[in-house]
Amino acid sequence: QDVSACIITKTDTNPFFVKMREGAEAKAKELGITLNSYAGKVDGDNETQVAAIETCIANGAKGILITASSTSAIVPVVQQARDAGILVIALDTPLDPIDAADMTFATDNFLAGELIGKWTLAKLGDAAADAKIAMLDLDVSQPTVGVLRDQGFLQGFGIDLGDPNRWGDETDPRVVGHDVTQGNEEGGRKAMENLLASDPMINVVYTINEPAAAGAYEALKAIGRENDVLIVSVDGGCPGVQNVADGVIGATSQQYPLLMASKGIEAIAAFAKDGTKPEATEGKNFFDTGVTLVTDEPVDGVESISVEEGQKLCWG
Amino acid sequence: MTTPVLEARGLVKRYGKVTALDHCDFDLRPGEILAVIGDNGAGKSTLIKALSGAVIPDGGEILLDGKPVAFTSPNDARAQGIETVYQTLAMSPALSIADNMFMGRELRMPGVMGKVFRKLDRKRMEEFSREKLAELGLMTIQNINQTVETLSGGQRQGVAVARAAAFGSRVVILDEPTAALGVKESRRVLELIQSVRSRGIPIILISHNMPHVFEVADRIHIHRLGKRLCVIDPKAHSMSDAVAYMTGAAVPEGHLEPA
Amino acid sequence: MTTPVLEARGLVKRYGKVTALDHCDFDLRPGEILAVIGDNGAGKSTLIKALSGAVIPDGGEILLDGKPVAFTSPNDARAQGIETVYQTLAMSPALSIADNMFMGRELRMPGVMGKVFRKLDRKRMEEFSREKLAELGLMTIQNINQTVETLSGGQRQGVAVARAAAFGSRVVILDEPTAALGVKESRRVLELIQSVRSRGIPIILISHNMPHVFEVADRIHIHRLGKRLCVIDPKAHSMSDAVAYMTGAAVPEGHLEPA
Amino acid sequence: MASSDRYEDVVRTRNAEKFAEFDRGKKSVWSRFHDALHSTPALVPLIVLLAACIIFGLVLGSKFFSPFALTLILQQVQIVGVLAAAQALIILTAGIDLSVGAIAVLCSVIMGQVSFRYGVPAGLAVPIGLACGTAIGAANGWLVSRLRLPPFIVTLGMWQIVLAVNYLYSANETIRAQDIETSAPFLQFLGTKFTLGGAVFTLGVVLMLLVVLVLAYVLRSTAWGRHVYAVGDDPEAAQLAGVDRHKTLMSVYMVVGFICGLAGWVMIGRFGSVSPSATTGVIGNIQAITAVVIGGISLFGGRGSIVGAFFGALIVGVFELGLRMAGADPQWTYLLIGVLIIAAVTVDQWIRKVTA
Amino acid sequence: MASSDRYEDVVRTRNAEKFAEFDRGKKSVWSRFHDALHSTPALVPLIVLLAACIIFGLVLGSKFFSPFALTLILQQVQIVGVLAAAQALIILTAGIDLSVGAIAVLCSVIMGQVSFRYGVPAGLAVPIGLACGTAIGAANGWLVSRLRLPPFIVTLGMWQIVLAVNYLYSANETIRAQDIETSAPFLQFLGTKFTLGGAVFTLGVVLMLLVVLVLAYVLRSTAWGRHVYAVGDDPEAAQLAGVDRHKTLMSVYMVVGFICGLAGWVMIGRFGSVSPSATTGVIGNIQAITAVVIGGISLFGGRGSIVGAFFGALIVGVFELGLRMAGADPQWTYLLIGVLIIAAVTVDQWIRKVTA
Ligand SMILES: Nc1ncnc2c1ncn2[C@@H]1O[C@H](COP(=O)(O)OP(=O)(O)OP(=O)(O)O)[C@@H](O)[C@H]1O
Ligand SMILES: Nc1ncnc2c1ncn2[C@@H]1O[C@H](COP(=O)(O)OP(=O)(O)OP(=O)(O)O)[C@@H](O)[C@H]1O
Ligand SMILES: O[C@@H]1[C@H](O)[C@H](O)CO[C@H]1O
Ligand SMILES: [Mg+2]
Ligand SMILES: [Mg+2]
Repeated sequence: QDVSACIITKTDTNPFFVKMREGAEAKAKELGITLNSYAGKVDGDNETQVAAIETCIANGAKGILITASSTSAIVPVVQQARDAGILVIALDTPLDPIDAADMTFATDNFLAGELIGKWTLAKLGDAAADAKIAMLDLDVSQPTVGVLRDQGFLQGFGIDLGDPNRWGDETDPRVVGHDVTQGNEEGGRKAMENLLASDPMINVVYTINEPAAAGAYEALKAIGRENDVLIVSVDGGCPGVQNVADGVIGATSQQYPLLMASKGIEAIAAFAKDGTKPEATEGKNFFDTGVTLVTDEPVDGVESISVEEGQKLCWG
Repeated sequence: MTTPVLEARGLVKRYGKVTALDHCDFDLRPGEILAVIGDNGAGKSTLIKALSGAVIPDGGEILLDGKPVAFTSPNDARAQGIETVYQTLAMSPALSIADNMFMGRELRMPGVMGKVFRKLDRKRMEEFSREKLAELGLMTIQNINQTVETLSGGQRQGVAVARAAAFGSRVVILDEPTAALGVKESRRVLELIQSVRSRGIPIILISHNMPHVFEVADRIHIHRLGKRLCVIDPKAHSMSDAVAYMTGAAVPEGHLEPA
Repeated sequence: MTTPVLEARGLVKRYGKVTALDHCDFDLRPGEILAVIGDNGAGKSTLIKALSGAVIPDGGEILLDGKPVAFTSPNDARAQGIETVYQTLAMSPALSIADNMFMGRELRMPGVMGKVFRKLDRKRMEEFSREKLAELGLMTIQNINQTVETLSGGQRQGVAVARAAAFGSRVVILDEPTAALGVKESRRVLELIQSVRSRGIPIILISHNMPHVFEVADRIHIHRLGKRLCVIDPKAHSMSDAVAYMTGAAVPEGHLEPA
Repeated sequence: MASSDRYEDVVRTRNAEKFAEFDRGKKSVWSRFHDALHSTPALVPLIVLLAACIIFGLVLGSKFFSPFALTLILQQVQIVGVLAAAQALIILTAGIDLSVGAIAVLCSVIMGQVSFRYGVPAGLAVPIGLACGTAIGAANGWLVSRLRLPPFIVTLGMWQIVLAVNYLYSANETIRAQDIETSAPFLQFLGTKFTLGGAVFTLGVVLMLLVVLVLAYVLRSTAWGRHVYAVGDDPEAAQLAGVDRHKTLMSVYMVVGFICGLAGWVMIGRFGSVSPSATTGVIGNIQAITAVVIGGISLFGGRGSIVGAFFGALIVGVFELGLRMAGADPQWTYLLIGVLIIAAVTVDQWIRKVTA
Repeated sequence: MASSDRYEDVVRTRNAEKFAEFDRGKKSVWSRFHDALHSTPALVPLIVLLAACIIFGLVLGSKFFSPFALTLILQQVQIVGVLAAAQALIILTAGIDLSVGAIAVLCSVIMGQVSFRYGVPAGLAVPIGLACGTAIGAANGWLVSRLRLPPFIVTLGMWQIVLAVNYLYSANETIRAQDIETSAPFLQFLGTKFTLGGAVFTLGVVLMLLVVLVLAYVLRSTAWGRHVYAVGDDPEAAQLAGVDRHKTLMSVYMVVGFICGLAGWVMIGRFGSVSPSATTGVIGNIQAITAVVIGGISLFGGRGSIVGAFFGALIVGVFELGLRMAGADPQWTYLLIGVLIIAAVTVDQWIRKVTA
């Protein structure tokens, strides 16, 4: 019989989600599932995601894949869907509480940040003690992914976090400042310029994702400092990995959205067939799709793969 | 001499480089019809705007029944019973005739509907409006719920005049009330002015129509270059004199009244 | 009989429930001053709006020099040399007097500045405007760069009349051009009308001022309830007759002209 | 000819004049329809709304006309519907309010934090939230009316201020639905469901309808309503005619702040939780303005009806749900909604024109 | 007294009348300042701008007045500056354009994709992008002028349409700066740097200044400019006075589309890359409107100068950079900018009032 499913992403303007959706569509086609896709209007848009889940219920979907914009605010409507007999799988971002969804296929975003933090620390060596760090975050509303990566990076670098649920309350003088980028080149450039204006000697730049990193690079290039500043990022999209190869980015934490999506669709197919639900990774309460550091300058104590390997695994 | 109802001393109003009122004096006596005449741009409208609170003068003082007043808005003047028809008419184009007639003093339904729910009594307001317009001979208004923006120039002016005449209790000020009106409608306005006076209410009438001014006015205030040039008695002067004074073709001999 | 310059047959214009023009006819002969009189709301303004392209009639036809025309905008009529002063004056309040005078037919600088850079010749436009206003006796305008919104009611009307008289080449239409004007300024407008006629240009004059109408008009079109009631010769009829006809107090005997 | 002709005497005697009455004879259906459109401008968006429903019904079949789907529309528009009512009031005064969405979110955060951080009972937290909304509205009103600043700029600044205060005050923390349910259920009061003929309604939907109906009554049938229109139509004229511009504007902005507070309460009912990053704070203003303008209220003030704004919100809601149910891809949905917004207003203009 | 009095004869003879001239005597500095403010309304936002610079200079010291910081402001406002010039034109006609940012982003995407997907030389790709911008502007103009739809709604719909087309057409793919540099460097032409007295400028900044100056000239000194003001002031009156409303509006919207295309080109110069998800697509409209309104142009049309809009953009730029340099964190910066927007307009109103 007809099996239909939904995929709901935070936005569909970020290539990350576009690829995730494409992965899900390909898998759905292969398994003969009708897939409807929905997305929030902006990052953090909980309202549209609620409306999307309601629509999926009305349409009689069998399963829902969701990257939640608001991990706890979405919970009541997810419950409503599960009550209606729908399998709900969280992708990329765990819900709060994590068992509000039937299963989670995700990157550990804190870990993603921690990897680049540790790498940067090792790379700088003694210079780490008087590093000047710029933190280029996502948005003033501090969505969870942004906070997790930011705080993961600082933890990896050995900086005291203060409240780990928000950025901006650190007291370590090595953090020059935070600014927001909306996760694109435009925001990346402006945020970098702003932080350079308050301290031109910045030498480490953490970025929420690779487009923001590319923007930051342009700002540094404009003042001729592109070669003596270390930029690190998260995502592992193909343009981003190419930027690691070109020396724009020092290292990036790669995630695997296509894997999340195809696993999710498979789980829905299985559930539609005989009601089986997917299992979590051993020892964790979610299915970890993994995160890997990509760099051509590996350091001791941090596992990483080369750019060449990264390009084989990249999405987009 | 009785105290004037409304009096102004040394009013000044400047607009950038233009001096619209230049130490202007003014007196309105109880129960009289005072005409104000003068060239275009002489400052007549500015004068009555100052008297009715629509413009705050830069200098000088205004006295009502001999007591200094300082109006900061037309509402202040209205609260004192001074009702004005401005040259620009002051209508809300998108609202109906009745809405405009009763703007700011709407009638509410009797009983609970009016007291608790503050519901307007449209029927009474419409009837009243229709009656007042009929008095002015504005029969051509086909629909009392027409919005004011759909009225002809003259019809619009008729509504404004009817409003002021119906509600003025202490002073009624009319700035060129018949400018856009037809022969019949102008006539009716003159009758209306006289009937308002017969209720004991003094009237300030600005007009460029000399025959009308000389027909109804008790005294004529001649305005020139932002100030009162003189006040004349229409029975003692001809229209030619008045026109000559106001255009500067002649100078009034002596001072007819303290100007 | 010569062909009329401007002619209308059976014009109809409805606004919702209101019929503003009800199969109205109209003729303007070469070189004449034709007055149009009628009660407020009779449909005079609507008639001239239809003739000048500002309103598209629901029915009937308009002929210019005997040839049917269909104006879809005032610009079409203007292109044919028909210049109109609307009752609402049609000014841009935030622009200066000179800008308004030349709206739509601005003068450009001579030479490269004008041809390539299309630069306006402000000096020439200002001088021309000042001159035209002085002709009307509007000396009280202190600053030719004043915006129109800061002018007094009469000054504003003066600017509109000066504009039409200066640029009309085939027909000049004036809708109550002296309504807000003073005695002197009105007089000047009448002189101006006569001087326009002496250039051979026919004029349509809407006015409620009977003495003025009878003084300058060659023929008088009496409008009543949305149509032409009759056309009278001011030399053969008294003002009382005209007023009686237009208000419905009397009925014109026979048909004076095919109406 | 002579000026001595006492022509005015003709009109001194009053003739029996009759009112030119419009004919009350038989009317065609078309002209009745005409008249109805003239006296009730909100009919136009209603027609567009019905047409949209019919088209989606034809395309999607019974799925769209199920009680579930139809109540879903009401559920989904309840926040925008309330905000649109508030926005309509402001737009009638020729203003615009960019801060409505942000005020709603901040009020919901205040209601939540006051209960949870300071332990105030929910029955008191809600009025405190509403009072804060009213106060912010008063600030907007004072800047617009007393300092005569353009409403666009005042509310643009207020939008940013309110949103930042919202993030700072809440420390970006969401209060979870489960926690509210156990310790302060009254905050979720407007989420209470009841069934009526197979369809499920919530008190939030009822509140939205109430807000719209009360405002419609007040605007039509009270002096205050007439003053709102007059101030929006021509503020100078209104003031000359004796309307207290300041009082009218202040009251409008305060009522709007209060209604935004209600919208915040509705949000808690709908989402269960209190989230400072709710998108309503960011795009609620544009959504509300869209609804208002589709509903036929002029951005230049003084013209239109609040019921139209409500239909405007429903039109957008129907389009969004219909397209989503039809499975359109999100970007195609945005594109089509863009097209439909323009189309809806084109139809509206066209109906007004042919019936003018 | 008698109506037979031939009183009009008095004015038949013309007396020598003198113009009431305003006195040309010595003027105080204050009254000269007065006159200057009256004849040049853009002076008011300029004063606010200078005041802001001085305050930040005092607080931040030489850091703020360094060539680096000052050129940074120009760099950062170049996109908003160009969009604000476009927006100002529309707002002068009493319209509003919500699609400016989206058009700019789409044009940059078209320039990029046309070069990279179809291999068209960059020298041709740029004009193609500009032509697309002009065409979208023409569509807006036609809907506004011919169908007489409200500009807000037309451009709201167009905003969504253009943004969706932008994502669909680009498949959300970014073209990297490095790739453009190697295969189509002309796309980055406006990013070309040159130094002038220690400060670094780009051709993009020069283009922004040119756009503003050309528009300022055209609006002030050509017939078209006067028509734009007249149409915005009172469209009915303008039409009655002989202005071709349709032609004026169409040309305005097309010029605006073209300028948005230029803004798209400026974006490539500034960011190096071509990215469909640039924030300008989403908030460029509000940023441009903010600049215009801070610059003293009335949202009701017909009043204000384009140079003011440019100063408005600079005011926001100075505030943003100054606050960041002073070390305010992003959320506080966001809040303070809200406060400063209101404050800037309050000062503006106050100067206008005391000099009225
Ligand atoms: N708001 C304003 N700004 C600048 N100047 C103004 C303003 N209002 C009036 N003026 C000027 O003040 C002078 C007097 O204007 P006012 O309207 O009082 O004249 P008036 O005597 O009523 O003329 P009219 O008979 O034409 O109505 C005029 O020169 C006019 O240009
Ligand atoms: N836009 C409109 N909408 C509805 N009705 C209108 C409109 N314009 C005019 N009317 C109506 O048409 C009729 C004729 O109006 P018109 O302006 O032509 O009269 P008029 O003869 O010029 O009067 P006046 O001497 O007062 O200027 C009036 O009853 C008026 O209410
Ligand atoms: O994980 C995704 C992507 O990394 C994106 O770059 C930002 O949003 C996050 O949710
Ligand atoms: Mg006057
Ligand atoms: Mg008329």
